[in-house]
Amino acid sequence: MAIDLQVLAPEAIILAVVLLALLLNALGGKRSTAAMGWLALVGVILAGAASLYYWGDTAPTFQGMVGADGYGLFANVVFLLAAGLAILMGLEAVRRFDLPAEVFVLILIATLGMMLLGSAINLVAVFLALEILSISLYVLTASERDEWRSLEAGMKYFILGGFASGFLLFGIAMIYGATGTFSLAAVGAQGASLSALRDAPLLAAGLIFLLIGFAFKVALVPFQMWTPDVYEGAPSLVTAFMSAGAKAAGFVALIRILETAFPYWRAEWGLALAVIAVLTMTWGNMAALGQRSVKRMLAYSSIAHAGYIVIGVAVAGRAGYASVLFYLICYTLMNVGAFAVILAMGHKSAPNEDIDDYAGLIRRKPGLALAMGLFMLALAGIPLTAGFLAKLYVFSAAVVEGYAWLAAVALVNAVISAYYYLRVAGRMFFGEARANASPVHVSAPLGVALALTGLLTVILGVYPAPLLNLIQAAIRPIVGF
Amino acid sequence: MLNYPWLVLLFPLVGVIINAFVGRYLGKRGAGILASAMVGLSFVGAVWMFVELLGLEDRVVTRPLFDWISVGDFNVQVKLLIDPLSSVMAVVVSGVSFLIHIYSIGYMAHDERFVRFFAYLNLFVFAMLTLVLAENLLVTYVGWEGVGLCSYLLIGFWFERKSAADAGKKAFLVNRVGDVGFALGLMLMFVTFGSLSMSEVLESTLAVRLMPGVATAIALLLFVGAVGKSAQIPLYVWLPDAMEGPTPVSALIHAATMVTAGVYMVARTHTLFALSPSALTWVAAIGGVTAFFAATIALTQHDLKRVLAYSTISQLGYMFLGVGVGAYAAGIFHLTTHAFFKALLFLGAGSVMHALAGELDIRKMGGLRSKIPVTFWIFLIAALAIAGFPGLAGFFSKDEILWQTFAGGKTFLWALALLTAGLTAFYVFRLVFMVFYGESRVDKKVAAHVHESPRVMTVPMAILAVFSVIGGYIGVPKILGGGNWIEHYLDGSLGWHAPEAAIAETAHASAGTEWALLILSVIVALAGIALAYVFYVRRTDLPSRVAKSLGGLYSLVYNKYKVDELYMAAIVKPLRAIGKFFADSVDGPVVDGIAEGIAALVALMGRGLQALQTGLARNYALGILAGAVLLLVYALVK
Amino acid sequence: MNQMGFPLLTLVVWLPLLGAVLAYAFRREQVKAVKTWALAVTGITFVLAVLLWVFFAPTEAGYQFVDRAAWIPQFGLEYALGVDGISLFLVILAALLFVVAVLTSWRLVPAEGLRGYFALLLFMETGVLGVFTALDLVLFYVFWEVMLVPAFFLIGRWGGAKRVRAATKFFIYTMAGSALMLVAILALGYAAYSATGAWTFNIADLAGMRIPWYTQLALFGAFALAFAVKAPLVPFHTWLPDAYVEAPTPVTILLAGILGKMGVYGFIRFAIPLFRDAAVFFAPTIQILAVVGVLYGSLIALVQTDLKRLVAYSSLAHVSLIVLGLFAVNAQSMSGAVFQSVSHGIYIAALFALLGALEARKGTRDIAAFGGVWKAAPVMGFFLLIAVLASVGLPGLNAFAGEFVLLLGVFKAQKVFAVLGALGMIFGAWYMLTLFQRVMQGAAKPEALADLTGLERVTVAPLLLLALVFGVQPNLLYGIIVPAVEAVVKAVASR
Amino acid sequence: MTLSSLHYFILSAILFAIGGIGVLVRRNAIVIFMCVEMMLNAVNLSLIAFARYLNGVDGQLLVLFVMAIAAAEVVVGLAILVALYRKRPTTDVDEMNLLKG
Amino acid sequence: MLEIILFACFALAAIAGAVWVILGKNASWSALGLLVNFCSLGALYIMLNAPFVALIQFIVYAGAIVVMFLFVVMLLMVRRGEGEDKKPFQRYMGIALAVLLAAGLVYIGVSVAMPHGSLPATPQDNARVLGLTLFSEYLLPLWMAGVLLLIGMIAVVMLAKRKKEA
Repeated sequence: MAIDLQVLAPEAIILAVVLLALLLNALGGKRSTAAMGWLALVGVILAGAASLYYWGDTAPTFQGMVGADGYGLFANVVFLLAAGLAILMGLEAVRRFDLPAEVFVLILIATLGMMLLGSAINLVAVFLALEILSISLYVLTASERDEWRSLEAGMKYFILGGFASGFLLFGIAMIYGATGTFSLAAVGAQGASLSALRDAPLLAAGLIFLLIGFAFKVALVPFQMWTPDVYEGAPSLVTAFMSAGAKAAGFVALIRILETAFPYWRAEWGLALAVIAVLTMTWGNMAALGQRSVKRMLAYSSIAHAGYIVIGVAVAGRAGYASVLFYLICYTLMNVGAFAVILAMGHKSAPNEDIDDYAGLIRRKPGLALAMGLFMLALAGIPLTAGFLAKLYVFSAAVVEGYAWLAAVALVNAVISAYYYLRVAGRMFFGEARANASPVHVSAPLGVALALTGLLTVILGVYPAPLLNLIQAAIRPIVGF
Repeated sequence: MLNYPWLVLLFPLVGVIINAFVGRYLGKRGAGILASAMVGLSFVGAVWMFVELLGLEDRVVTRPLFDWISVGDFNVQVKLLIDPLSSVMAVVVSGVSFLIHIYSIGYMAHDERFVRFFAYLNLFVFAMLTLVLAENLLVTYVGWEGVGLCSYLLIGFWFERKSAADAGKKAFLVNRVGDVGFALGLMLMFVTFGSLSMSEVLESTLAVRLMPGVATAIALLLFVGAVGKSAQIPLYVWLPDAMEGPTPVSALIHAATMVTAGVYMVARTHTLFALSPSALTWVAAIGGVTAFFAATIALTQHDLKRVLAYSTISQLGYMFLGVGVGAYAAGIFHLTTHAFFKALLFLGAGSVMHALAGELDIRKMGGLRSKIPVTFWIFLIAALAIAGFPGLAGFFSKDEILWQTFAGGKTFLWALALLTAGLTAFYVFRLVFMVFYGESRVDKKVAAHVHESPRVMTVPMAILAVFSVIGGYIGVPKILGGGNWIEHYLDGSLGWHAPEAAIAETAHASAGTEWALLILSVIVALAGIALAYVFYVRRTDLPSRVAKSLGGLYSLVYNKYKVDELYMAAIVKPLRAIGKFFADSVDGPVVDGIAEGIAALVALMGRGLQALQTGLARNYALGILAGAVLLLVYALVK
Repeated sequence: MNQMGFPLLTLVVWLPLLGAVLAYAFRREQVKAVKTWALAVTGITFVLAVLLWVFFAPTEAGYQFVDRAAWIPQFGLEYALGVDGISLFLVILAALLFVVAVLTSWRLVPAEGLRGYFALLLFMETGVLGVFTALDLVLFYVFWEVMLVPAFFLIGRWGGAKRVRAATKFFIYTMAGSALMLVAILALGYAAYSATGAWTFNIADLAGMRIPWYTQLALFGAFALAFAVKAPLVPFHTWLPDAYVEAPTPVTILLAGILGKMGVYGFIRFAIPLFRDAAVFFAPTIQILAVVGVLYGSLIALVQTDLKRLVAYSSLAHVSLIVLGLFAVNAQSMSGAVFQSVSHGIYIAALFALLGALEARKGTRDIAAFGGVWKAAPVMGFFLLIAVLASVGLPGLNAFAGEFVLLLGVFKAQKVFAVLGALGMIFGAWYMLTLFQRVMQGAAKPEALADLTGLERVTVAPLLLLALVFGVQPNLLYGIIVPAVEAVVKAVASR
Repeated sequence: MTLSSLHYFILSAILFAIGGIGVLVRRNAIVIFMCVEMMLNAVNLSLIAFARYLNGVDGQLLVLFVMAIAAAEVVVGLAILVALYRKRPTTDVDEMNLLKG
Repeated sequence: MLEIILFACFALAAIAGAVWVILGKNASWSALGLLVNFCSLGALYIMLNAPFVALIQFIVYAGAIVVMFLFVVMLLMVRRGEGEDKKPFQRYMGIALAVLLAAGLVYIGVSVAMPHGSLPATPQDNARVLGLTLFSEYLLPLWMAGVLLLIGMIAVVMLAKRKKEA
């Protein structure tokens, strides 16, 4: 069996940078932090370039474990976007929040896990990639190691993540037991004649347990309960990264697994996911209504968005999957942008996450307030932002595939969500700043990140046609030409 | 002039514009003269048209001005119609207006909003002439509401006084009720005939046989408008209050011109009314009953102008009685004479007020005959005219109506009208005697300054007095040797469709009967005057004794049958209460409550979900386990 | 390309947004310059909008000045703008009212945040103009929703005491109303896709489509809800008093003058022609709501003690009447409704501008605080009088030409509704004259209020003049409105 | 009766459930870690049984990887625990409930 | 038959060990239960012709991991029991759901034809076959496992090191 390392070029670049950075850290000590950040950023850019470079019509695979098809490579870009933004934001923030330099390394490793997860075509690789991603996220969550809440969040994430991994692994085991293989394609071929779930209960149970693992990762009800606590406790930098990247990786892999290994049960998992979608967005939105902490509110909002995105998976089909990819990009931009603002507001031991800390921000930091306003509107799905077209695409997919009711429920949810997003915007623009409000510093890299996300949020909201072309090409390996 | 009839409209409009925008630069005299001149020009034009029309064979002239509204099959053209009816009206309106304008220069001389007053008056003339000359009923409606507006503005001219502002609003609203009826009538008319043009409707009514119900409905809806504008039962309540306005306004708008618009409108659309005998009966009945009803109230009031106001309502009732029995010409005849003598009465009252520093209570007058002799004589002439003293204007016109009513077989209404004639003579001479005869009951302070009005006021009055005397001779009935010229002239407008019944009755009634009735009405009038003399000059203690002996009935009449109170309690207050109820108990708590309730419910559910978020990892794990079990069950059953 | 060979309409729609962006080219301190800039932008936009009228071919049916370009071809979304007889005057009215709003803002808005204020105002103008010109349903929805954003910020930042609550309520309520509309739009596009194999949201393509009965009912319901909230119709109106009252006067002018018309426009442009069977089926229901709105709004207006609240409820009644006319579906009722939409926009703007001037002088909206103002401020009294008279439908002013024709059309179709609607004319006179009396008439309060300033006169006078001109020459509008409306009526009749 | 993968699977399911119960009812973080490990081990049993009765070796390989993962996981978990313990000397996960609501 | 008896013994031992873990009064007791559980499973692996995996099980799990647990228990000196559980609902619901889950899985197990191939496995080759497959087909997962261990390392370094300032 020939070893085609080219297939893993982006991953290899990341790994190389990881090792370099570790070396740098070992040699340079504390002073090397910034250098590590820049190095990581370079690595991310290189890996992105490599992903695009290898994007072609051929889809070579590595030992039947990962496949470098357009789908995976496109997904790489999404993950790298999240990682790159997070690193950019981190360049200065690690100092302000006194985060260890290893954060950059761990972000890279997590990204590596995401990339492998997005490309994995074998359940063993899926499991390992997921664990790489998960474990590095546990550590990242706990990385503000002199803050109790960061550690608490890490601990909770760890326990529940382990619990959920158990299910995922059991699911893989059952699939293996039912089919004798870990290869997604082989599972798909074996089950091709199946119709109802109860025709092959073992395989079905395997699918279900597998779903639980992914539902946990992307925060779907009722596997989402860790999300608010972990997102709130984790350093904002990390939250931004994992809310966007990990969610994207989970969805990308989920689509590939469902579509490659279980296409014959599309209606069955579709219905289950549709119900889950309704529960998820409703839960997320309703619970977000009462939040005072902007960060925690965004955590709930990320649950709600997972609910919207999963609609695209549930309705399946070309439009459904394409809409998920588009949504993930848009969500990455607007969500990371929003967390960038939260990051800018905070200080060591003064996170300034309460909504009242944002009061009158327009007078203190107009640019920051405008950016946050934009992200809030985008998250609420207001037109001329990426958030609107993302929703539009998902909902139109739902309508096309006969799930109009789902779109209707989702839109009612979008209205609920508008309330809490607007509340933040309202407080920033209409409120009076506290007398003792701590100063806000927007560092240059953070500013770049904000400008980038903001601009892209608007551009994608106005003229997404080129990106949509890319996406439609990217899903071809999954749904056929 | 017939080729440029719009000039008649233009002059007052120019007056409005000039006075509204640059009037304050003209000074009082200038503004007054300008306004009067404009109306004077208008009057000249009207007379000119009238004369020209006389010389024509076909006395119906229409002059289109411009297309107003065209929507699908609904086309309204602004077009002027000059025919005998409108030409007479135009002359009367512009003529009386002209005189009153001049009178106002004196009367309003000391008012700070002098210019505005004349702008309003000009606007009124414009609107009234529009109403009169319009060929299309929707344009009539424009004038109709326009005069209503001016009435509103002029009643509330002294808007600092709450009573004046209230009265203006009341006038507008009560008229609005009628106007909506009018508007609905127009809509039904359009749906029925496909047009609102007089000439087209006229043709249709002559050609088409309608379902009687439709004709009745249209006629009654239009009549609702007339009832509002012409202050008939049940919509008369605004007119007495309208006396809050300056007296020239009362004279012009609330006596001579605007309030007669209803009569004019019924006459204008008489072909339609003629299609529905039941509608006509309603008109006659309401007219007759109103005439009597208002006259009874006039007997008891102490406010000089209010007595005159009720008198106006009563006289308008006569006019409706006339048109209601199909005697359209008689109605218009009475309208004309009434314009003269009622305007004169009001101007006289104004002159009295002028002399007494605005005093209106006749109990605080008396003995003014010598102090303001010109006013006295003029007032007396007007009183005689309205009372139906033989030879004066009111005598001929009122008698024509009485006769036609009798001839039309409406004996009960005739009797009522005859009785009313007596009451009229009584209450009008009650005024004459209480104001000008007997002891002076005038306040000492005021008495010192009593003076005759300036010439600018007395001359117009004198002119009107002349017309009050001779105005009747345009309609002297045949039995008195006259040709009843006006009836023949108006035939050009009103002769289209005289109800067969009325014509038949008239033909059958003998000249003897007519004479008898004539004499009877003269006797009644004279008896009324005599009784008033007894009550208010000879035995001044009688009125209070009679009042006491009548007890409750008197106080009921004195309180105007408490109709205002009734409307207040039955309509205004309940509607406001409903509004209050809607505003306080429905809109906020219920309608908004449901919307807010949904929001609150969502928030509550959110708090419930937050409570599930306990912060304990093992609770969360339980959630995962529960989800796993549920999904597993799903896998087993699906 | 259109008859101009020049994307005039695109320019009209986007010029304000450009102006909004460029407003930040001024420095914070250049207060006067920013104001002038806003005035210039809205003014030019208005002039360009009037040019649309000048070059409009009244005899030609269908949309004119159409600008089309592919937007998101993957979804079949088009950038397509155009006007017809129905939308032309709404566009011009909108452009006019934004000029009025800028002028009204002149003194009202504090120097702080001025650029933001005018930028938002101009942004909103683009949204509003887009709503009236978009021919692609999704594009329409985009404008429809995006317009809420500047409105939200304008109310929330520059409004009265309870402004944040009012702004949020306005935003959420309207958004909730239109949420389902987006699903309906998508479903409609999909229906077209299933039928023809190509995605399209262009209303011209969608209008002729046959849609199954139950689908129609659902889709119409979704559209109607959005428009019923916006217009608003009872019982979806409760955001209105709060928003109208709390918003700063210029925004109230826009809310009442033009935003409500978006709901009306939505009915006649989308809900009725796209779902004709459903529209006919639902017409009685909506008409009953409208009639209830007329009477309910009037009765509530009767007992209000707050200047703006009173007029807000009057607006509810008036707009309900317009909707009543729309759903009688004949040439008169619908033309009257469109005409009345424009004329209501004119006089309600004047009314709110004057009430705003009163409020600014007295610092309160409580009617009881006023009285006898006419004495000290004759011009203000005169202006308010005309505005009030226009509002009560006095012939010769514009509302009459709309209301009478509208009611005539309703009368043709359902006499009872017309009679009930006409009752609104009585109530209308009642509460408006009560307002006028209690503010302008009666004994003057000790402190005399200043009369209108020159700027205020210049702001309001053109509106009143227009009210008069359109009252005397309504055919200026009807000549263009009627052919477009008749096309709709014919389409519904031929369903 | 001969053994088949069924018996091992049942045992595996039971052990998995017991491990799950442990996570749900115990509050000592270390014990919870142990229970998570037990769950993974339970699955391992299934994997090996399936591999045996499918006559394959993939299952065994996955088990090897799981062991590696478990080791890494435990290390990370214990590291977090130690760091937490430094802030507040407790291993009771119920006391880690600052973040909630 | 012997196989069955052995299976039963080890299965019971494994379950007993598992129950011991969750009933153990404190962490050190539980660690011993865990050891029993792990060893029983290792024994079962041998029965399943997976001696190499069994070996690793004994060395890595029973050896390294349990020792590490004990080490941390000692390090943190957690002697204290947990005391009464204040959340009975959590406990009973948890047990009920877990039982349901197990029951569902068992039901699934008995209702399908589970793999029962009887080909003689080749324990002699076990390690060789594993090794060959590991370094060919499973090369990437192997690398990934390496990355995982790297994470563990970084985590310990990062979390455990005391801050210089502190």
